[in-house]
Amino acid sequence: MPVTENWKPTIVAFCCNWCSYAGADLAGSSRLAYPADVKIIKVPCSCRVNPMFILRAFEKGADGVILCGCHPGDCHYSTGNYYARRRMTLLFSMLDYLGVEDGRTRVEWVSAAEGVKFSETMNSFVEKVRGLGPNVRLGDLRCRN
Amino acid sequence: MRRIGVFVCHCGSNIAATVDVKKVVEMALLEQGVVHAEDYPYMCSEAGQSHIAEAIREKQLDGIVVCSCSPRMHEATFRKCAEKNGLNPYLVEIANIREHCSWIHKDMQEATEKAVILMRAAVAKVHLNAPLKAGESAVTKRALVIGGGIAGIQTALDIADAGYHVDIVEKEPSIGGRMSQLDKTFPTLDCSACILTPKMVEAASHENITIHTWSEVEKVSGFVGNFTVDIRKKARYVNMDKCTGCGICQEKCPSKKPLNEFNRGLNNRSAIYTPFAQAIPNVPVIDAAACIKLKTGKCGICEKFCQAGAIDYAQTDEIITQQYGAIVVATGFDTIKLDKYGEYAYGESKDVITSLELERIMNAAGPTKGHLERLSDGKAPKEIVFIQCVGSRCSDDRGKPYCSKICCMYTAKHAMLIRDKYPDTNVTVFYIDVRTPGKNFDEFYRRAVEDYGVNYVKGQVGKVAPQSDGSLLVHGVDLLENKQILKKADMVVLATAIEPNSDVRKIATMLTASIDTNNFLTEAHPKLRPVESPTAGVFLSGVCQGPKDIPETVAQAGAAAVKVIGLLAKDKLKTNPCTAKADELRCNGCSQCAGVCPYGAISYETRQVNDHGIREDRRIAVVNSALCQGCGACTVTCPSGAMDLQGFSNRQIIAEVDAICR
Amino acid sequence: MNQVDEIKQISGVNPLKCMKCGKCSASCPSFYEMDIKPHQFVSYVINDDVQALANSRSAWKCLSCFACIERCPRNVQPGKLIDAARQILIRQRGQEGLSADEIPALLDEDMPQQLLMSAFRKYRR
Amino acid sequence: MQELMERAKELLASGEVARVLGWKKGENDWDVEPRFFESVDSLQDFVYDGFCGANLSKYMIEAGKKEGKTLVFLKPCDSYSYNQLLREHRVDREKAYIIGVGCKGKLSISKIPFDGIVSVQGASYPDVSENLTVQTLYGTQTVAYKDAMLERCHVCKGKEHVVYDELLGESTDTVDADRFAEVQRIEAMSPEEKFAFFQKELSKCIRCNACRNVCPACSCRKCVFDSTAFNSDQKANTTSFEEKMFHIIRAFHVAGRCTDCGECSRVCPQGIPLHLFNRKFIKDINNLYGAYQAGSDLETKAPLTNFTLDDAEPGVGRG
Amino acid sequence: MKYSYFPGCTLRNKAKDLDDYARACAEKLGFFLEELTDWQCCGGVYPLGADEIASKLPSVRALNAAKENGQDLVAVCSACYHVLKRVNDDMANVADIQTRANNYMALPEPYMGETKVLHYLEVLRDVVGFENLKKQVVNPLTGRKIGAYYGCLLLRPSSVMAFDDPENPTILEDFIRALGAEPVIYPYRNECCGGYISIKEKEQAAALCQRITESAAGFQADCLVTACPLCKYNLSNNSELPVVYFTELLAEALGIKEVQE
Repeated sequence: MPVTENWKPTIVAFCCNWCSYAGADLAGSSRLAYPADVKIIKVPCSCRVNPMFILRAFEKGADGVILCGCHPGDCHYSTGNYYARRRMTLLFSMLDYLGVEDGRTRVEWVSAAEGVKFSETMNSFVEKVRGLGPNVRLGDLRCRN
Repeated sequence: MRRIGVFVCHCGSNIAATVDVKKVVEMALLEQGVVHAEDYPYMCSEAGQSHIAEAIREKQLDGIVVCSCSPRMHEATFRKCAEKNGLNPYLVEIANIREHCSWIHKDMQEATEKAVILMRAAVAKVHLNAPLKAGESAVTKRALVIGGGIAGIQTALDIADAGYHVDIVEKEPSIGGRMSQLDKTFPTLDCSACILTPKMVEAASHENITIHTWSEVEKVSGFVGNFTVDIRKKARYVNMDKCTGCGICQEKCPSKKPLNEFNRGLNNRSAIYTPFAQAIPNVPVIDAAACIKLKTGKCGICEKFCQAGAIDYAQTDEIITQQYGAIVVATGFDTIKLDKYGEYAYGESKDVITSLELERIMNAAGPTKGHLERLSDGKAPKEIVFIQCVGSRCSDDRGKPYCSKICCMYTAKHAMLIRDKYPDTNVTVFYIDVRTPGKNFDEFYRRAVEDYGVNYVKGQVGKVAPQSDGSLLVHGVDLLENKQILKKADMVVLATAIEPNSDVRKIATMLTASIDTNNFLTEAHPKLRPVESPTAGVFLSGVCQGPKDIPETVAQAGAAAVKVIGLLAKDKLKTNPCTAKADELRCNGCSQCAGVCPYGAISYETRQVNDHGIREDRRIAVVNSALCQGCGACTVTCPSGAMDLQGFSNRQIIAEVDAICR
Repeated sequence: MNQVDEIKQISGVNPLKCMKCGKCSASCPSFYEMDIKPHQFVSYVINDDVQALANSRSAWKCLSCFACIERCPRNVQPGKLIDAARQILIRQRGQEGLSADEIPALLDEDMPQQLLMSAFRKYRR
Repeated sequence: MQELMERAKELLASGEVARVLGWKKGENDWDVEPRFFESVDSLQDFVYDGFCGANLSKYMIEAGKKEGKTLVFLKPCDSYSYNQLLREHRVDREKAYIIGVGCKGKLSISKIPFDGIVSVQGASYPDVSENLTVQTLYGTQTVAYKDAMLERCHVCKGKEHVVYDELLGESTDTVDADRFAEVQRIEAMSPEEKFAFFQKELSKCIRCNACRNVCPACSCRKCVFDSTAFNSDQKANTTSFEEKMFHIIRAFHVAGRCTDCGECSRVCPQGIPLHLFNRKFIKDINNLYGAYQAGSDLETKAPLTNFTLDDAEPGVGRG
Repeated sequence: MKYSYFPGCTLRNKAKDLDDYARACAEKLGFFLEELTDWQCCGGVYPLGADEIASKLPSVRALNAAKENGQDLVAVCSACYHVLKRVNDDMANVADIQTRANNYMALPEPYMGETKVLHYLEVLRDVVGFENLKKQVVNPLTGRKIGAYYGCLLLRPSSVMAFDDPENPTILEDFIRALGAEPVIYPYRNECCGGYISIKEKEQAAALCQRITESAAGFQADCLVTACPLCKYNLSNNSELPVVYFTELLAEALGIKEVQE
């Protein structure tokens, strides 16, 4: 798929309710802009995010998926993000192994106080994904040659 | 098919100036199942809510999407509105088109497109929302306070006065904590014991307070309103009921080697001891590591002399189990270890001491009976240097990055007391900043300078060099004069950083309360909920949450007590209905989910299931919805998708993903 | 690259971390030989006056003893700044603190090779 | 083999076990299949030789539902799978009598590079030959036993059984390759090469589910790909992404549980090296969280239900 | 036990004693120092510029040679030890330096900081063991009061050197004790003697040395011991107190060096 100038990526952001969603709210109330390509889905905790959700997003045409949770040690449920960290580490490593560009997936820990970090993270992530162009490898790609 | 109503809020111009709300309404009506859509300037207002009520009635809505501000603002408002009008509150979803859209985008078309997508995702989710009902759980009307310092004592007294029973668990042989080690308190200079002891006595004699000293919390299970706690009562080897506190045992005990912890190890105590004269309870404990009888079987002198027959070498640890509705952590602090600060020669020279050690030296019950003397040779020091910020405000790996908050004031206090009592002793304070916010605090510090002639030098000390004549050469700097200073001193006092008590990590883990990188317990909200931990039913009192002086600690202790009283006053608590639930037909019974549950909410039972006509006994996961807090860790661990989270189900989230990516 | 960025790159120091406690100056054995004191180094970088720092006596008086580096509570490590300032100076004009011609007069019988090596390394490009 | 059969007959005859789970002779030397033997007579079809690669542990889930004890023969590597099932409460140890059998490496007929194979000699236990003698329609050929071995035997976990009631027979050390060499080779490729490699392999997938059905870790009563739990039920592929999704998710679901028994690759009719997915996770787990072998014991916390405070961050060490 | 050995410029020259005794004692104590065949001078000062490669290369060559020998790399001179260890730390941890140095060196296998750099004293402490050393002493230095002079290079920056407690080191004191002498603890044993400036700023160097030696003398030290030729030169020039290399003391105690009466 050729990258046209007007192309806009579709980006799904999973945010945990306690830290990152609040961080996104703070980015909003502080008017810290980031591209409208990012759409946030609220989950109770980063550990609620199933790899299936991420692959589903790619299957349905997402160009990038980012997961935000509380900083390690700050999880509202004490341990959720530690599990999420291991799961995503393995999943992302697998995607890399399959030749999917590693810029399309990301995990970032954003606290409720880090509106600036949320906005900066989204800006840099969108920029990265824009640079990579439309997601071909994980999209509806014809595997059969 | 659901009958869904979509309500788009203008939020004045907050949303409407950037998002074309009419367009969102128009697009909403094209969505499957949406039978009603409208916009309104302030959806959260009485009038706005009446629009929702009317639509529920007239269009028989069974699903609602409000496109408005963050759910953190008004989700509760709209859920209540739905409930009042006969709709299950969990059939309401919020599309956040303010914080996540209109406030961060400038281009109207772009923002509108995004708002439409967020609306669609919410509609897609609400299609799959199930009506949920919050459960109820009873409240055990008893509170536990961990830590018997001034914070714990004050919290316990306030709760007890309100009529609820409180247990204090203190790991030392007596309550009193750090404050009991202090000589005088700032900014009034009144004697610490004089104001603390009456509170200790009051706590001990209060009919609603039970004190467990020489005890530690061993295990915590349960949840807000219903905690079950195991408390280990360590063997005291002294029968609390028989002991009269006469003290003869301590006098006669032949083992006098152990370091006196209460005096910060500056002198020794006997193997059987009470930490200090005003100890509560006034019953000694035997230090098993030092007791000759317990180590070798020979001795038994204390038993011989005890007329009350209170000595009991056969005592063992005892575990008591108790139910509580609320738990307050008041575990306090200690000073940091100074082994990484070799440049200050602490440990090398006996005359380099910490401020807390100075506190004991100044105290009449301390190792020098209150006389200011050098520990090396017993001489009165004529030149004393105080060094501030030792280990505080350090971003290297040696110290703590935070300000310990109390040091500026207690150093001013020490300087003043010394100059007052020993006018021919000179006092120099090396400081980086003098921080004295607090009522009458700066005035206090200025008195030290102006009335007592304490020499404040702005600049940190690089090295303390013990000299062959027994003096200490302090290598400092005066930044205002731009001079290096070599100051010969007889004694150096280090304002050592404070850190949370070393047990706090263990306790936090038991309580699933979170702690920050410095081991301070995290509050639920730094400004609006400063005495609650994010874990429901766990409250914070005193320095365990962050550095504090005594007045602040007492204030927070009272605030924590009020929160506990507010909780215990309720008979029933509503529980979060967004809990995990296992599908018995999909569950493998593999136990992986229980492995990641932070609340121990998952158990397994073998029961007969009917799987499409096949009846068989299966091991099935069962979630205790009263324990489950709804994090969802189990749902991802479950390979078969049997474990799902109500309110955030797999299919709901997938529906949102699909709506966003379509 | 401007000099501020250059000195930050060479030294790897972030001067903004300094809280101005003065522990570096309290520790410095060369304090009285220096015109610009160790705790002042960061200000020169922050105020975009690296040249003054490079031209200072301090650049030649620092003993590279790392006392300030070891004791700095903020990981600012002013000793690295002065070392970097000297590097900038030496590189920029071929300025040298020691010329080969001076050497014979300075030699004595016991002088270890190490001293010549390090003096050259320190004073010359 | 005779020894095993005798012991099975003995246990069956004494009533100690109600049935025997073993391998049954097929039409050809290499067509061996798992089978429950309910009587002493039926055991005449029992076989144990170089072609008995099939891992019987998963069948013990079904065996647990039957009356009485089942005698099962487990090779060393199979015993890991059984242990893993035990820890997940999927099998009933009380209802199993486990004979740990020796293993000298198992064969893959597809690794014998001749056409028109009629019979293969030299794979009989306990006396396997160094070379296999292969009768083909076009004459007799020989191939080294080692060269016809399954990939997994070249990287064998070892000769020890981790669970058994008794042991019979000797095992041989067959390791002559690095278990992670192939994974490393792929990791070293450029993203384009990696993608091309997996695209080529996965394009062969016909979604027959043989890998899933044989996998001892894939023992869900209802697979997510057959259920509506995620709106993910797939009968026929609607997008070709689904193969990839299936294999990634399958590997993820067994991550930390997969014992690396290699059955998935053994049974794939299309010859897709499916173990490369599982082994990638195993390698990452070993590197990041410390060496872990699923099924080696019943206590150690599995890597994905465990954590340390300073685990690696996602994305670290990539690209 | 065999080690690759980096003697350094001064040990082949003015500090012959330091070198000869180090080798002889090693043999006596059961370890061997194999001098690297083509070592180049380390430069004496750690090249601080993070953007400079050339000045780090001699160290990288030595480190890589030790790696190829499959041995740990031992230095006796404090400066060599300091420079080698710090460059090694860069090669292990600083990606930019790693890449550029390797690009330049074009080794068959890139050098990534694999070599372990040890000071001779560390071998005595961690491999031979001071207890063991004590047993091998034939001429115990009983009655001698010796001040250890550490200087800067062995200890700082401690984050990289990780040699001993930077403010309160003990290795030399333990060494002195093992030889039967009494260590003298004095506060300036880790303060700079001004070695680098002693070529041009003699007065300043003298002042710094005096502070150190007077402090040691005040605590009744009868001599100072050091591992650094430059410290020895500088201190000896500016003090009455005798200054010796630690290997000399070692040789004396082990009976290798003739005791001069």
